[in-house]
Amino acid sequence: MNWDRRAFVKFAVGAVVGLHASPLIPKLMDDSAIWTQNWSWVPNPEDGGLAFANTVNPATGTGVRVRLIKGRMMGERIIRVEGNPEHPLSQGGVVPADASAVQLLYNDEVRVAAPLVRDKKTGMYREITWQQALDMVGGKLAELAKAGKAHTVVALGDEADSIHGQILSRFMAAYGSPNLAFAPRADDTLALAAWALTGQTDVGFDLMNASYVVSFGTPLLEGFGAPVAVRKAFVEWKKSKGALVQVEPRVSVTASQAGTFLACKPGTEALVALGMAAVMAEQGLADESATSAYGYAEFKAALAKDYNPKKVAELSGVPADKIVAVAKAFAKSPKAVAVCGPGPGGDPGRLADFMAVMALNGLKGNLGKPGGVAARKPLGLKALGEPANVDKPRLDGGKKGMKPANALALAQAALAGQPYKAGMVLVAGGNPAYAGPQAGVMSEFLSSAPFVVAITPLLDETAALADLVLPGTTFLEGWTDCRSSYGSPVSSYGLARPLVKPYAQAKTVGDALLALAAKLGGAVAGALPFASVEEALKAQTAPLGDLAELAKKSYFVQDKPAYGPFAFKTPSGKLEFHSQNLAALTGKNSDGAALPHWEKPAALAHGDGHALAMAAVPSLRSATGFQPLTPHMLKVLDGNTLRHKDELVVEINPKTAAEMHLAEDSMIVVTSAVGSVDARVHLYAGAAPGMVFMPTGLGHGAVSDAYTLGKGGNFYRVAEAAADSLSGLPTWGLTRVTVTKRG
Amino acid sequence: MSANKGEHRFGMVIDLDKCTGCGACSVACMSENNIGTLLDETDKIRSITWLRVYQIDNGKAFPDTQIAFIPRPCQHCEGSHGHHTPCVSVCPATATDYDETTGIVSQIPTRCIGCRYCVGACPYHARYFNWFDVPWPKGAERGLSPFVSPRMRGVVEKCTFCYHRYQRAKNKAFLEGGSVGEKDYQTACTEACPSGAITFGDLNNPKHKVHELAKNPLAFRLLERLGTNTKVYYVSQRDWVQRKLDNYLAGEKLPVKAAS
Amino acid sequence: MDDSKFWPQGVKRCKPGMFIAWLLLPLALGGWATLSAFLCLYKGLNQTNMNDYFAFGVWIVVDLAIIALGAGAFFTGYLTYVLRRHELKNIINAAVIIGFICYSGAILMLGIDIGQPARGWFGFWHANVHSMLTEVMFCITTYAIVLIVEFVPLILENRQISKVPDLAIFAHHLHRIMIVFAATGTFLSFFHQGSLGGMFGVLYARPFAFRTGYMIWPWTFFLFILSAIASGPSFTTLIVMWTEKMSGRQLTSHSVKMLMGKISGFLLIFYMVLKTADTAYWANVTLPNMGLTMGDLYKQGPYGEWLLWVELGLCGWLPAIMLMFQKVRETYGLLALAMILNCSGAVFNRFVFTIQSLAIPVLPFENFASYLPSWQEWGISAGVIAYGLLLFSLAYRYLPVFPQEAELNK
Amino acid sequence: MLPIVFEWHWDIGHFVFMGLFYAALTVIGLGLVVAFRSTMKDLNSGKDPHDLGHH
Repeated sequence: MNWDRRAFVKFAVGAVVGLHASPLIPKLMDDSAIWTQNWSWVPNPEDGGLAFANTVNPATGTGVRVRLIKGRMMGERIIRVEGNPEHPLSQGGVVPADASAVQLLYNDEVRVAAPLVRDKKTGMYREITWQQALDMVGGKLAELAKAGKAHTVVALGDEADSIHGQILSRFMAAYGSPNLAFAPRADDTLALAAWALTGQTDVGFDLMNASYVVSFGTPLLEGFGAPVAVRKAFVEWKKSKGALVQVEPRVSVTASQAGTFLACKPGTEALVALGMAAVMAEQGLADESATSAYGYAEFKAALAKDYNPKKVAELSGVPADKIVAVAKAFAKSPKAVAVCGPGPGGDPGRLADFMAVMALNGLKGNLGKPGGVAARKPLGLKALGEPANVDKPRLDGGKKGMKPANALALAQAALAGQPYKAGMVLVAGGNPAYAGPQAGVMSEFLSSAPFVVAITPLLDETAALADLVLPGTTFLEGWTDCRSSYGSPVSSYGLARPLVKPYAQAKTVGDALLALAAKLGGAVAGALPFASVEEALKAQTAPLGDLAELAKKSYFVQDKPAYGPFAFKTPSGKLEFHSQNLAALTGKNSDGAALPHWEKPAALAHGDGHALAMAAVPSLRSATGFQPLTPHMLKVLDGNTLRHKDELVVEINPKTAAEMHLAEDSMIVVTSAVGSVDARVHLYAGAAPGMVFMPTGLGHGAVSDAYTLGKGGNFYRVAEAAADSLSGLPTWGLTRVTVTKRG
Repeated sequence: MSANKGEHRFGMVIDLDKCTGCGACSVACMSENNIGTLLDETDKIRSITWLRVYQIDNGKAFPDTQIAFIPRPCQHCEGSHGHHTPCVSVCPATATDYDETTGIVSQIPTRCIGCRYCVGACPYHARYFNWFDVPWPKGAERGLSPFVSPRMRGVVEKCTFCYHRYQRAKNKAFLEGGSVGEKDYQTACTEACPSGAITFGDLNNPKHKVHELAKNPLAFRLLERLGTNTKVYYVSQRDWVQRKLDNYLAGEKLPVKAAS
Repeated sequence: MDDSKFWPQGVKRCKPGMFIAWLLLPLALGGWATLSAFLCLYKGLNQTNMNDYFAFGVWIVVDLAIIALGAGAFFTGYLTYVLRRHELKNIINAAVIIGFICYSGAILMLGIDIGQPARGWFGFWHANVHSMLTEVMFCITTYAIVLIVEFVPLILENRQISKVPDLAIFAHHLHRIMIVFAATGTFLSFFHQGSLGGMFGVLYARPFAFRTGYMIWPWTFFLFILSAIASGPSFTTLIVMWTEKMSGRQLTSHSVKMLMGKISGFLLIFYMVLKTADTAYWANVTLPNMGLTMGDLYKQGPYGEWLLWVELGLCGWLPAIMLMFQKVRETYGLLALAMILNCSGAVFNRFVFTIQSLAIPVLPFENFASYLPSWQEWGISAGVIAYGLLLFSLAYRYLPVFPQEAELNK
Repeated sequence: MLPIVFEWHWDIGHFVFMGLFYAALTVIGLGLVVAFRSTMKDLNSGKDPHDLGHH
């Protein structure tokens, strides 16, 4: 056959037909379909055996369960943190910070892998070994001690009660420095308030069994205590048709869920409590146990004079008839409780305010009763032992042994060199450069201190100012524990154990301190006779049984609050409206100073030309205090909080905004006496007029992860912390600010 | 509501009066389903949140303002005749399907061509397109679940009622004998909710809690009037919240009072 | 450089230098489009400003618009070959080329618009026959084949190519059975123009787009066909008129243009009656059933009722009535104006169905989001226009597109 | 698209849709084959293209 045109055409046609008849085309299509799934940069998570383990998230107090996958290549890894359905308080629920905890564990870009030395000039980090790091810190400490300057070492911790906090306390005391402060907590204020009135320090609110709850600015549904446990109680309590009254200046989630919302002027929540107390006292609605209490007559007279509903209405903006109605309902309800609590933004609160609310509970006579205020049963743990007293003046002027110290005052005194400058700073947990108190001062303090050591799992703002960064752990990879959450009526203990190998060279704070103590030897090593945190925990939890068993279960929770006669530990042995304890502490006994009373918040007292009052927006979607904001939490921040790329959005009442010629999305600067931040306006009808509400947890800079970097502004840079007149603790519930347009 | 030929009709009842807008459901969903984070999450209309929690308010001035939250997973529409789900009926490549046996609207990202017609068809904005390659941070792959494949860019994804959990539960039931019980198959969001606002189960099964809950006269569905025939019910005593769940002409919607 | 031996028999064309200078415009636009396409394919669709609320953007608007305007090819083909309106042979070549440009351009654009271009064929392989989009994909692709078959003989008629006997004979035989292709094309086009409308009409959860209908077809199915065949002939004629202005040569007799105008006009009147009725029914029955009023859908951002007046009034009824008058059709400028309005109406219609449908939030608590295309999106859109300019310019220069040209310019 | 793909349903929708699709493809294909065959025939019989009466 000739290879002519005809043959060619025949061949071509035959080839096409043959090709279609062969399986080649379907095969190629199949292959290309598979090929379209080849995206080498999309991760392909390794499969393996699935296992579960219980633990507890100390940051939220939630009992959690962890899913582990054991694969051949990647080894054992945690893929998920979910709720532990067996945990009696959290019953399987979680909050965003729990559910996204894995994101802080597995992120090589922000984890500290090895001890790092920071060059002060260039800011560059250099990796060293743990041995070198311990030599470096140990050498400095020994040097300072030799020069008689041991007391100039300042330590900042996160949780005083945790095993790491206790080790830190013992370490500092044995080393010879009184300058140790932990992150301020409302637990301390509540303990002081309870101590002032009852002599007890460990109390909680039996919300679950209360039929009438009045909350004075407490963000019950936005981060109060152990948030999951509170929600479980809230739902139970809602089922039994409990009533909730919310007193605060903003329509919060709690206020929206409340049957009655008493919108008060900023800082007057406790004033309303006293107004209610006045109604109860005047109308004879106070419980018998109250009328026979120490100082009742004096209190009643003070209430009638200064806190009658008319006067309270004038100052607080809450109509007098509403105060009377709520007071009566509160008094008549069989199980009513008044709650005070952490202010938004982690504010520890003012002692006078807490005392006013506790006094209201006292008038109601609900102490020790179901649905009232409960004294928590001791856990029966064997504490590591009271740290030795250090006979040196504390930087913040606090009295010997008086706990807790005010971190802000320590920093301010050290900065001023009054009475002396800091010789070295040890940050063992927390992120004071970001969360303060008063981030600006803390940052300045850390930058100016001669040598700063930070033990942290993340390259955070504090790490960015430290001379030596030691790799810390998260709760998923090291031993740690936590105590009863704020406001909980039952005592609980949570224990977290390492579920996966620690990241790179990370060590827990306690283990790092124990290693340092061993290095220092002498009294310090003697005060900490443990080879590891695990051993210290073994000693501490011995009364609860075997540590390994307890760790596997991960919690110990008392089954119900301690009901029954309330054991008053006051000098009078009774409930004291005139607090002799407080009088002894403050040295003021006259003019009603020892009575529950209301003081105008310092932030409102001085105008300084700042027109508006600023407060934080409480939310479980954002992070509070030093807790980091995880990428997934950033994702669920509501649309209004993250409406503009990288910009902080603050809430302002539409009327207030109109008066200031501001509209939705207006670009503004919020300035306080201590700092300023750029923001955009969101008109929120639920914001009290004359106020600015700012979300927390944003505005991370320096070395945070790529997602949160530069998003929004930092509340703690603007919030002004002031020492409470009674407790001496820093509070930052309200700040005077001016709002000016920019751009 | 048309009867489902299949044996199950998995659905959800969300009590809006219990929801406190904490976002735990949303985050639990993200960790369960390997949802990543974009470098700019301020851009909410490109960010992937299978279960989004909307905040609504009653539009009144201070202090009468009230807010509420509406968690919005995929509503798993059944549609009318022949499961005429808005999205399933428009997908040209059969990358999303209505499972007749479970009533779950599935999504097969590896078959999706990325035309986004389904995204446009869904009035709930429950469908998300991967505009970006997910910028997983270094080391993050250790925290990813092997039960759900991470998606590539250019495809659509959405809530599947944690279908992989159903498959696992079915396999387990098969191996151990017996059937999938109410507790054996729960979505990640249901488990996570600290208020217990979400109830999940088989709407067809009288033994499941959702069966009764969905019959509550205070149970409404989102945009019910469009005829999407969804399987996610919302319960609220609050009149203004009920009103926000659908479109009404002036004077059309009368308050529904609690049955009890 | 002399390319005159490639010109069609008996006509004159501009100097090569001038022609190349003119081509610089489409080539420049093409460069912009190439860069945009590269970015969109390499980096993904994050290069656009589309988002989960505007799942479709300017590309789909351009796609729908050019497919509607390209309907001149199938409808003129239908009239010429099937109904044997022989005077239309004088413009059918132009219609086919424009159709080919519009359809192939649209397919190219869709290839970039989908998130996974490598999986584009899944629409065929895993076809969901209940989807209007599947119907569109099948019909557009098949009809593109028809258009190629219709375009090929014209290419083969180039003065040099036709010298090859095999090709000339093949072209002749293709022409001989053109009625088969024209009829198939009509059938396919009819369905996909309809399915494109159906795509929006079936979105029963999108009140702005949803329409009731007949059997499985929503009214938009029929309305899109009508608006396409009403505007397609106008668009073809407009392109011819523009080419006449550019080249300074008369290409078809005015009577052909008038006929095209008349066809457009009558179809447009028919379309407007139905469209007006449809809008009234939608506003008064369909929407209230969903708890909405028409006002609810025309209050977001820039999407006000003016859009409705422009689409139905200025670009709908006005050109329809204008084209009814012999006087208007006789006047070159007025005819062009009426046709421009007619085509703009079709484009407006495609725009509101694509963009406004998605822009109007359905959830009562959802916020309105705005959308403006990115430069990459404009680039690709400009690229399709550039592609059209380039192809039509080449075709006009080298192919015997207009049978009357030599005669009219003697 | 082909019966071997597992989404293929033997239902009325598929019959109508695929039926019309393949019918259209067949018509186009057959049209091309006819044109092609006629061309071959004419070429083999040695016809001159200019005799075919160009339009």
